[in-house]
Amino acid sequence: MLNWLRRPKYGSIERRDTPAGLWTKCPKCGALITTKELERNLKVCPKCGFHHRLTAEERLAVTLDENSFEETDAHLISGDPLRFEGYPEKLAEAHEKSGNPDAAIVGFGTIEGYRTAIGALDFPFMGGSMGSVVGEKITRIAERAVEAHLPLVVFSASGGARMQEGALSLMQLAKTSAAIARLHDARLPYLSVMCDPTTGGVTASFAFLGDVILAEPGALIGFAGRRVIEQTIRRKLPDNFQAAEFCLEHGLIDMVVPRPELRATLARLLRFFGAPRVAATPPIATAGPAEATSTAVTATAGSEDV
Amino acid sequence: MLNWLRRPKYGSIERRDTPAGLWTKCPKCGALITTKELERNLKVCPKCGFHHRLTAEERLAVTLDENSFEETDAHLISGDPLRFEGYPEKLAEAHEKSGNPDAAIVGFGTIEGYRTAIGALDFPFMGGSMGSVVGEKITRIAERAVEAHLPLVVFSASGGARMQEGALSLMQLAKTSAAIARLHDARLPYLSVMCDPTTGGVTASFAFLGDVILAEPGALIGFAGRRVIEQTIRRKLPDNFQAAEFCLEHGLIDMVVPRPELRATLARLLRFFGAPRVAATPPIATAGPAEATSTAVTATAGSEDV
Amino acid sequence: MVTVLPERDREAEARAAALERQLAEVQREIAVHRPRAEKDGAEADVLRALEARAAELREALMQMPIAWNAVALARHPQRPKAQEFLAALIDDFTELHGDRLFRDDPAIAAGVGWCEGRPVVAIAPYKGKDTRENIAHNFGMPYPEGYRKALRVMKLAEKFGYPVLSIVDTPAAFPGDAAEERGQAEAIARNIQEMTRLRTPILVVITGEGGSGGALAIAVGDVVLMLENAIYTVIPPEGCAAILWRDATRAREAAAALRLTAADLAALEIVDEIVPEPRGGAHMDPDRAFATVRDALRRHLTALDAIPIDDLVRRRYDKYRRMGYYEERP
Amino acid sequence: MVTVLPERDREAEARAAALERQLAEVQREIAVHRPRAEKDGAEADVLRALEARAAELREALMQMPIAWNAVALARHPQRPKAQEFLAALIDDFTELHGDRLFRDDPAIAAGVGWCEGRPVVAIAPYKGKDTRENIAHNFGMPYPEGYRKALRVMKLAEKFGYPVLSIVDTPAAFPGDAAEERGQAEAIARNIQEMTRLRTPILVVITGEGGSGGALAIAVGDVVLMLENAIYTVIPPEGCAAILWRDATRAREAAAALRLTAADLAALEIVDEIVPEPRGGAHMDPDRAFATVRDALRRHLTALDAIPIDDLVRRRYDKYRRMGYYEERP
Ligand SMILES: [Zn+2]
Ligand SMILES: [Zn+2]
Repeated sequence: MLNWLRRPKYGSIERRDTPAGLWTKCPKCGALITTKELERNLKVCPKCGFHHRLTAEERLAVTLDENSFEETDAHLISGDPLRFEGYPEKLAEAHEKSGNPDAAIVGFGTIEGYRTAIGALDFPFMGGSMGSVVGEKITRIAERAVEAHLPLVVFSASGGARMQEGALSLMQLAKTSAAIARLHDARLPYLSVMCDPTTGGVTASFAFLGDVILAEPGALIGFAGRRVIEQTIRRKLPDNFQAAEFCLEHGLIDMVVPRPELRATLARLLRFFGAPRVAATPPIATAGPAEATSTAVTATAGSEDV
Repeated sequence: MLNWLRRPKYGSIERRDTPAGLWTKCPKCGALITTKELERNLKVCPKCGFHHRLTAEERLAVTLDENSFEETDAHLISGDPLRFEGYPEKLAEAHEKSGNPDAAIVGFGTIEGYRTAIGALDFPFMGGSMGSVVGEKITRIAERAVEAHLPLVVFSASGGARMQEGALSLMQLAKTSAAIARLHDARLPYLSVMCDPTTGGVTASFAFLGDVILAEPGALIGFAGRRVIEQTIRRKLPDNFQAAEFCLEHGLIDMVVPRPELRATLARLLRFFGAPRVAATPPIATAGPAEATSTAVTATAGSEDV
Repeated sequence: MVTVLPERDREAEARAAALERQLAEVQREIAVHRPRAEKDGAEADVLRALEARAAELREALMQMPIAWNAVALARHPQRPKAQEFLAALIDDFTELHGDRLFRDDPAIAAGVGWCEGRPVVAIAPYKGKDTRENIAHNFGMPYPEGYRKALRVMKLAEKFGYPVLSIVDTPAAFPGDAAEERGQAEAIARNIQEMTRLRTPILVVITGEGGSGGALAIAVGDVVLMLENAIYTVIPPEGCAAILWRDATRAREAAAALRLTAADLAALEIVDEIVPEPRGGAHMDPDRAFATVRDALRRHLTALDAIPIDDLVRRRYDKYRRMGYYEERP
Repeated sequence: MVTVLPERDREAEARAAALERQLAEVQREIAVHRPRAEKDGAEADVLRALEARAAELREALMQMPIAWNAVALARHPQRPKAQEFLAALIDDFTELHGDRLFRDDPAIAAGVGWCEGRPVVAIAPYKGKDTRENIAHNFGMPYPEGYRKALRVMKLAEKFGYPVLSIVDTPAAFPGDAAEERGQAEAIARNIQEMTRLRTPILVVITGEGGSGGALAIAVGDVVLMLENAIYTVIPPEGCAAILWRDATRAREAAAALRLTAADLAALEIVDEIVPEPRGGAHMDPDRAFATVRDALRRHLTALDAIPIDDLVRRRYDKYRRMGYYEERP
């Protein structure tokens, strides 16, 4: 786990100074980068451009204007409807590891002053898998966007549906897609951002239903897993298979946007699609030589640890 | 020109006995068939199944119930809006050759008792090309179908837009497509039947906009011509390129229906889509050992020769 | 929102596991005795007794209320295929082909016909009866163009206000590179979304395998029926076992854990009604299975007739809106 | 319905043909004299005189009111490309990619931005500035996926009620086997149909070549502007000549016969307004050309604002409904 934006309890986002002398090794080019430098660069490798994964909190922090995030529906937690062996333990472990109660954070905020509903999946929490809580949160924020007449931005990062909730997790595909349909019917914009990795049930529902679909460079995007496909077709797949750039070429997504430009791109699109502008404030975190001061976005609800 | 259904003047359809001893050579298998036998077989080669082309009148005759056809808009004739060299002469020649004033016949009729608006392009008239008259007739019959709350069936057979009317013929693509849109908006069924050949501007407008798209076996269906494509890609194309069966495989049309089954298939679809049934009468012409009696479908308008 | 499922019948599962162990033991003995019996007729009576015992154990196992029996029946090679249900339920069927974009997918059929005297648009993935047919129909695993064809005919149904009847029996959307390239995920997402708001009644019958997103892409409906021994699951039991225990052979346990039977799905309120099958499974008496489905469809078609379309679409939304299980901390 | 066009200016055509013959003669002489002049400098002054004469004739030819001049200018390699118009007319452009089905077609660009302070969705086929770029953009000839991308963004415009601005400069839809296989005709027909009923204003500017159905697939609109020297034709003059006289080199005559100039198209009421170009063509002063188009767009955007959407769509239907010329016998 990375710690520059670790939040000690869910419902708030906090940034901390990094202890000097910590290094991160880039898994793509192998370069050793100080963790501080990597963080300053929005976790994009300054040598090769590799985009390290962000947690949901980090994602919101680098995207939203400072102090603008109001979390909603933070109090939803998973049950064990199937009495699936080991599931409660897995949930506890994931909560412990990620600090989150489940794999999605949703709420409202502003991007360069443009107000929007927003959601982010949290990959460290059971691979960002969509069970009932993730489905319900995405559905609720879509419904809240309709009510508030605001756009919706969702950052996806998920291995797919959550096996441990069986067919109930499969039904989250229908529930979320139906809620997104209402957003479309209300003529509100929905921007979907696919981060590494976005696969399985999340691609087969809300992630692919955006008015505009953006992706980060190199993000893995696809329905079926590489191994299953290779077993089926009995061939090796090319390296770039299911990469964001591959999807762009195949006409499946609108654009591949490097992380340092993502916030501005979203703001430009929100402006175009008529998002109300409430204020122009600086982002929580920006690329460049920012001072790592302790800033916090306090949530409106659910700041109690579980 | 074939003569079993030749009509001496447009506006009526007539069937005549064939003089004994006339033979037709099948261009596909080379078999010599008596013209009478070929006609009895709806002009499908009994040896190899090759579908000989039908004129618009023949098409209506083998499709509609006896005495059911009421022609509309028969009085429309082409002008020469561009003062295009040689066009008036070409029109006169085509009229002479085909007996038609232009390349489309439209009206109302019944198929196995199911009432429908109907149109057929006439390939012998300048290659079934769509100029202002063809565009206007298809548009009018679509509008009449909306008014009368009836389905529309169109048989296409055309080389494309009519060059001699320049951009005006191009605009018939927009006009006819708009009229078909109104039919769709009125929730009325539109069955498009592609006959050999259906290419160019007709494919790029009403022919490809059917709720259901049928085609005859072996019919050539495509936008660009084979020669142009071969010049562009510098490769020979396979024999079946742009054949109806090729289009079926590529998901572009719904079904390939041999001519002897076409009437029943259309009737089945008309029944399904709620066409009103007025009477069950025999077809004008059927496959099988029919007596070649003289029958006529008299048009409601425009039976005056020009 | 549903409540938590009752505990699994672990006692039955344990008994089934014990029976299985016994069966495996008997089979090992059969393997030892058979060569001898075949060679010189010696111990032929021993072999006969062992084989009778094995059959007995198999029969007993099939009577156990365990999920794996449904998996076996849902995948049974003799189980009536979706196309057989289609033929039995739809009169005067006319198949329509193609997505009007790329290709006609032979893994899924779509067309128009009459069901209980009503014009309906029908969808059904096709499985083969033998290897050749299975290959031709890609084992009932659609490509994106199959889903797009299905959506096209559903839009046709919407245009005319005719009900959609979707017969579901597919192990999965095809997991191939070309399918990914052409947007398998997009096609499934699009279908699911459009089905949640299609302005015409949708009836779904899960007759065999309901395999994850590939099934849901044709299975969102106002009424979802499920045959008694059909299965509906977010992941095949083999895949689940491979992930959970790195051992695909533990699929029986995974099947139990996934709660993929009709009874489970009805309890989870994902399925509206269970359609009983003839004793031993639908393949024991296909005609009776068809008749039972037909009766259920007639009932639901009539009931749906009475619902104004705006209400219908709202109800459909509300139905899926409720699905899921979570807790809310104060 | 329009009336018949006035007679072609056959006298001018004859004079142009005479000038052409003279030019050809001079060019033949140049061909004879050049090697000698290059070899030993002999007759260098003769060559200079001949070349001056050729330039004079070319200039005179360009001043003639004949259709071929428009063809030459519309295809002029220096003529501003659709992407340059796009860049000049749209502020803060964000390109969107892909048809969400098969491929992102580089022959046609689509995206969102601001035109005269209004949010608009823009479409433009891209031609290259050199061979490499031309190949990358397939010479501005879209595949079906290009048209489907365009339709997708038009639907986006409709969702938000934003005007569509389509900048048209394409010789044709790509005539290739793969394009046919993926439904070139279907894609064009679909676009044309959807554009006739799209519930948002559509403005079209034909800036260069308007090539048949491939152009119309992005050129159905409430307002269709056409640059003074652009062309719009049902068939390229070369193809027309090949069919009429089996001689593609008689394209000049065919160009005259096809009535493909802005003036002709305006007289036929297919084009609503001619946008004047700088003297010598848009490439002589691109910025002025852009500014003139921008002024016209501003005017029309404002005018379209005032029309309720139902009226707008009805007017659009009526406009295309009237197109054509025929006679009615009593
Ligand atoms: Zn690196
Ligand atoms: Zn033959």
